[in-house]
Amino acid sequence: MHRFANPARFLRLAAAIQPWTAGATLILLGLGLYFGLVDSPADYQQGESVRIMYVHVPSAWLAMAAYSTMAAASGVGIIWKHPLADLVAKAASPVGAAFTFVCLVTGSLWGKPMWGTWWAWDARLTSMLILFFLYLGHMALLNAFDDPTRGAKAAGILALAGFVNIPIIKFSVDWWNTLHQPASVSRVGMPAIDPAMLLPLMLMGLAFTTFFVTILLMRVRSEILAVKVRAIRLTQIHSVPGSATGELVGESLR
Amino acid sequence: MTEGCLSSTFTADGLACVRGERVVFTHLNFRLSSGEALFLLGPNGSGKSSLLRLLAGLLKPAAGQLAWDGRPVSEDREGHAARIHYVGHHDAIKPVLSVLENLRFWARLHAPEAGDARAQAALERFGLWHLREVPGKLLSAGQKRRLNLARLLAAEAPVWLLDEPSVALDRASVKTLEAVIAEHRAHGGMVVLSTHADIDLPEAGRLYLDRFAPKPVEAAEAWI
Amino acid sequence: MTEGCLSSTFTADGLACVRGERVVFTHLNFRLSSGEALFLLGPNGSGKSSLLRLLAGLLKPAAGQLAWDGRPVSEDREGHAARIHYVGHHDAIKPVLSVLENLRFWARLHAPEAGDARAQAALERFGLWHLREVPGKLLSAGQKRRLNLARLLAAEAPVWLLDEPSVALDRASVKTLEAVIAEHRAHGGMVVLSTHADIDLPEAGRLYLDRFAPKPVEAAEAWI
Amino acid sequence: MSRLAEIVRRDLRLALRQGSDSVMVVTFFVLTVVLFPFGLGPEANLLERTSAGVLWVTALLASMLSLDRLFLADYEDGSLELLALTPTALELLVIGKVAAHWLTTGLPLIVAAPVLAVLLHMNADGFGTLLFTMLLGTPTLSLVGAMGAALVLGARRGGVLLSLLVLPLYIPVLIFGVGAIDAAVQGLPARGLLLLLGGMLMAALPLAPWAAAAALRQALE
Amino acid sequence: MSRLAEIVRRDLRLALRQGSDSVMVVTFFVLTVVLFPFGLGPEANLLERTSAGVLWVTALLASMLSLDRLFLADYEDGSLELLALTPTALELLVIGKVAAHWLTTGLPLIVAAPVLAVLLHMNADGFGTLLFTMLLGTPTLSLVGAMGAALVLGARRGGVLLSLLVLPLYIPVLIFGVGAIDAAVQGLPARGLLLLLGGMLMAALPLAPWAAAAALRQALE
Amino acid sequence: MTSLATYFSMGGYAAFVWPSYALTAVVMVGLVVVTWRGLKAREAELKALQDVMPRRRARTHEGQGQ
Ligand code: HEM
Ligand SMILES: Nc1ncnc2c1ncn2[C@@H]1O[C@H](COP(=O)(O)OP(=O)(O)OP(=O)(O)O)[C@@H](O)[C@H]1O
Ligand SMILES: Nc1ncnc2c1ncn2[C@@H]1O[C@H](COP(=O)(O)OP(=O)(O)OP(=O)(O)O)[C@@H](O)[C@H]1O
Ligand SMILES: [Mg+2]
Ligand SMILES: [Mg+2]
Repeated sequence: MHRFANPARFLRLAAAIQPWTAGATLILLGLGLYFGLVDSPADYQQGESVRIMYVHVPSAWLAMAAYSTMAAASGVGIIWKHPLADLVAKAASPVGAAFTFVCLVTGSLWGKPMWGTWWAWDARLTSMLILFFLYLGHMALLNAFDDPTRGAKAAGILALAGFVNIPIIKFSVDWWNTLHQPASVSRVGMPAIDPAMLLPLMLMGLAFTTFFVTILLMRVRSEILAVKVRAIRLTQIHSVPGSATGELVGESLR
Repeated sequence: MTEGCLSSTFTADGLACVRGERVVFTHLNFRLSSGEALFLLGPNGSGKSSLLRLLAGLLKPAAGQLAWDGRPVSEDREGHAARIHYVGHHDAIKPVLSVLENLRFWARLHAPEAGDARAQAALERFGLWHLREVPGKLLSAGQKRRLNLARLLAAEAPVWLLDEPSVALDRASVKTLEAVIAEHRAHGGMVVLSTHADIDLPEAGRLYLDRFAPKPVEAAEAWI
Repeated sequence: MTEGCLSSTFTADGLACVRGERVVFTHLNFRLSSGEALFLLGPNGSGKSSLLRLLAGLLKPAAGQLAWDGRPVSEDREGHAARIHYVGHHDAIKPVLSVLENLRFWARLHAPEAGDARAQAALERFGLWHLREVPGKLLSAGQKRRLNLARLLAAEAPVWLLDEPSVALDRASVKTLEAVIAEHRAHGGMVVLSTHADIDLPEAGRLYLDRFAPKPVEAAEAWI
Repeated sequence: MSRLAEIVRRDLRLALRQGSDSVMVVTFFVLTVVLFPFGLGPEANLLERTSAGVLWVTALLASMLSLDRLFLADYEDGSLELLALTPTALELLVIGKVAAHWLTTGLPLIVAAPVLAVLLHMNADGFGTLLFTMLLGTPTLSLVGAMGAALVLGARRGGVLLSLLVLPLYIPVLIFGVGAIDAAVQGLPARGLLLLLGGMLMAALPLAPWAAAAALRQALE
Repeated sequence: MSRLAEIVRRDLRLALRQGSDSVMVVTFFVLTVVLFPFGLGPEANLLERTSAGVLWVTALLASMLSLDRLFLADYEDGSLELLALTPTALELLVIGKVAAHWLTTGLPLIVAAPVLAVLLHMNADGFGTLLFTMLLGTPTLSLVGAMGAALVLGARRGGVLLSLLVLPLYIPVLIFGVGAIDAAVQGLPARGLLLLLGGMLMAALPLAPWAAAAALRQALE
Repeated sequence: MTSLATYFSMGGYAAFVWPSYALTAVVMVGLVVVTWRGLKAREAELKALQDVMPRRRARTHEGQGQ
């Protein structure tokens, strides 16, 4: 039906890109870990605990980037009815949820020595927790329907509506006086951070991004195959043995 | 089928319907003009109800196009909704509202100025006027169905889409329904209805839905 | 009506039914023996569904008595329930269970030892075996009704109470239903069914419910 | 416009005649609030400090529980598809239904709130702000909840799934609502927080009906 | 007996397949408990003092929320009348459904409770008693709630608001449950209160199914 | 040796730093494994299904083979 969706081309493209992103991930991760854990100074205030930053901040970025990807894909799915877009959204949400979880836990682990508490009900922390719940809601909604296409549409609407949370996470530290660090890397103008710490942070950020792309491609491939499997299953189920319309005639799937 | 001069046309061109990731029918065409009627026939599960929902605009076609007087229906969804009366498997009757309140609500939504006179006439036609103050929950199956059909007369709409309308009706009521449909057609209305029972509509077209079932290749590739 | 020798009898004596504070019918008698069938006929609202629910034990009669082999049914409600298969307007199909799971549950509740073979045979008989793994939600109206009817064959019960069983069935399925009922009667079963459509049951009795409508005086005094 | 009025009128009539919803919600609200003194013990001091939070959390839950059914009855009895087929935009229908819902549940909640505040020994300085936050907050709850209710139509286990979707989105209303009351009780200016609540209502007013209507269209497929 | 097992098995299967009610109820439980710090403010001291009350009130609500639909789906799709027509006593059916319900919701609640207790800074001395009260209390909630759910079905036909009877019946469970935990935290003996909870369960075990079955028969007329 | 020990002690923050990295590693590896397994399972399933289809065709429509 949606011939223009052309998953065959996507599958080919994905197969071609994937080794490169996977390789890049490994190299970047190696470099990032080296600079982060070995060849970077301890913070004059926070001491060695600052090294948590090299996993905490990239996972926070990725959590938000994955949600943005999901929302964008959902928008494309709703407006242009491109079925691949729904699959991208579906593939992105567990990955995003996983990294939101990592951000929450590493933040907690950092908070204990720095603020003296595992958790505080501060705006950024809270909005991040809400992001986690939004991911969970998205996944639950996706799987709450018997008809997967229906689940994809409902979850898409939720993803778009929940997008208002992203700017709140991003700017909560500026809007409200909070415990959490204000932006020091991603703020306008020069980053207010030591270059020796900036380098591993950037390397890890890139590594997480390529990792995300790799996993996303794999998951979308997997979802496409799942759709094919379901389509064949359905024709088998609904073909009445013996009736003219029901026989499983035809070419194998491309 | 005859064709009038000032009449409207309702056409389907290469319609395909996907439900639950499965192709139900493809390449379906028809053309309906004012005063005409179309029977949807076919065994259980062949897609009659699905086609009616498609024609109503509740489902979106996976391929193909519906047009009214040549203009695609998708361009003006509300305008299309205003043209349509749909009677499905569900009765949409609120148990705590009386028969008259139930009907009047729908009549006013379709035509805010629709008088109570019209609702009364519709109820009388379907033999429900004496039950007008009975709450919906006390109706028998056939009485509910008749109340649902009374919507057809309570406000005007050129296209009637009826999904097995004679279910639960006694014979006298089936006769009434046939007469009501005949009048509607005489006034230039169109009717599409699915049925397994015998309903007598003179000169109605017949569409056998099982003939549009997809070939398995198409079916297996529904999506891709 | 013919009467067997070793057969059971199901009798109603002076039954009256009150629904929503209104008398629907009074002074209704019938007698049904093994192998016999009874059509309930009458216009909408005459009390066919109410009578079937009464026979099933879901409603209690306002007056009169039901008896099985002469023993009042009210004395042994569970024993009576075990004798009965009831097919009403609702399909009782769980959307998330597959066709087979849906059927098997009812079969086992009626007869815990009922084998899967029986469920399979029932589904095959009603042309649903190939759909056995489809969730209930995705069935069309007629497929649901067929699944509901398959319960009749999945476990044994001497009395079948069918409320408009042919609704939504295509013609082939109506034929199957007729054959299934004939076999049931041949094995000594009883059938009571209401219908507005044509169902072909040889030598079935007919009960016109409108004849038992209360006279207006009685109706006015129903309650007091 | 007259169509909108017609929908509101019907929903009000249904709600009143079914006797249940609005009375149920207020009763739930009252009972749950009354549960807290049982749960927390009767110390006036503790109750006072928790009063704003308890009132708002309970209002949130009451609103959510009653929203669960907002579209469900119409969906199940086939009214929803007929509503979608009237010559009215589905967005308008959603607004009508939300309005009726708020009139039958939000409004009684607001009326009941000050009484319960007294019960919880809330500082009288907070009463005005309490009313104001509820007036601004409960419509937002109804709007956001309507979106959630539309999304879960046809899902397995709608009710609880709804809470998972909607509660996270309710949290900001809760935070600002309680914050404003606490500020007022402590004699601080609550204006900024009230403005934020108002802003959220303004944002939800166009967004939620749009999302709900889109979800309803999906549900009818 | 095998029929009872069959009913439990079906209801478990339905619950799990429908996107697992249990997960949802636990999510509701967690989310609502998480709401309280937003409402009450993050002070550890305040949270600790309110923790037992908050946990029990929330458990009550979670149980009520999920029970609401216990018979409704079966009633609306016609399964309930067929169940009443099987050669099984309706009381047995009720017991089967309550058992399945408790397994899918009460049990997960009990598992989640200690985790949330940590989040609310509850004193570790109270943990054992918390678990124990929940173990004794949640089945009572399920039983009483089942009665309420059955009454609601019948109530649609006239009698209004019978369901409100249920919440007052929940209150003793709440009081004794919280009381026992508070006693344990303060190092006082909680045994008497636990016995009272047990007694209530013993009373509900035969009474609630009987009442529920009677209400269901009414609903089917 | 001591230098390695001081390194791993992370200036006293070992109990916070290493779990952070460990969790991140576990999550990343877990994602890879789950995704990879899923992909392989679906590939296998699809292949199995497609193997069935042409055979059926060969039986019903001889001569129109692959
Ligand atoms: C559970 C607790 C925490 C959560 C949920 C959390 C969340 C976040 C998020 C979402 C970001 C990304 C912001 C952006 O890119 O704009 C971030 C960045 C950051 N976090 Fe945390 N955080 C937590 C605890 C901490 C702690 C305890 C510290 C250190 C004392 C910390 C230090 C930082 C730093 C330095 C950044 C980078 C800021 C920037 O350059 O933009 N975080 N955190
Ligand atoms: N639940 C109910 N409560 C009260 N009265 C009812 C109820 N259901 C039906 N009635 C009333 O009882 C009468 C008989 O209804 P019943 O459903 O038995 O009729 P029926 O013969 O089956 O009609 P149909 O052919 O339309 O199915 C009707 O007048 C109806 O208004
Ligand atoms: N909500 C749904 N989601 C997915 N698939 C569905 C849905 N409803 C029906 N189907 C499937 O679509 C096909 C067509 O169903 P439809 O209801 O249009 O058939 P029908 O011709 O009306 O049959 P009947 O005569 O039994 O009413 C059926 O195979 C059915 O399994
Ligand atoms: Mg149909
Ligand atoms: Mg009937």
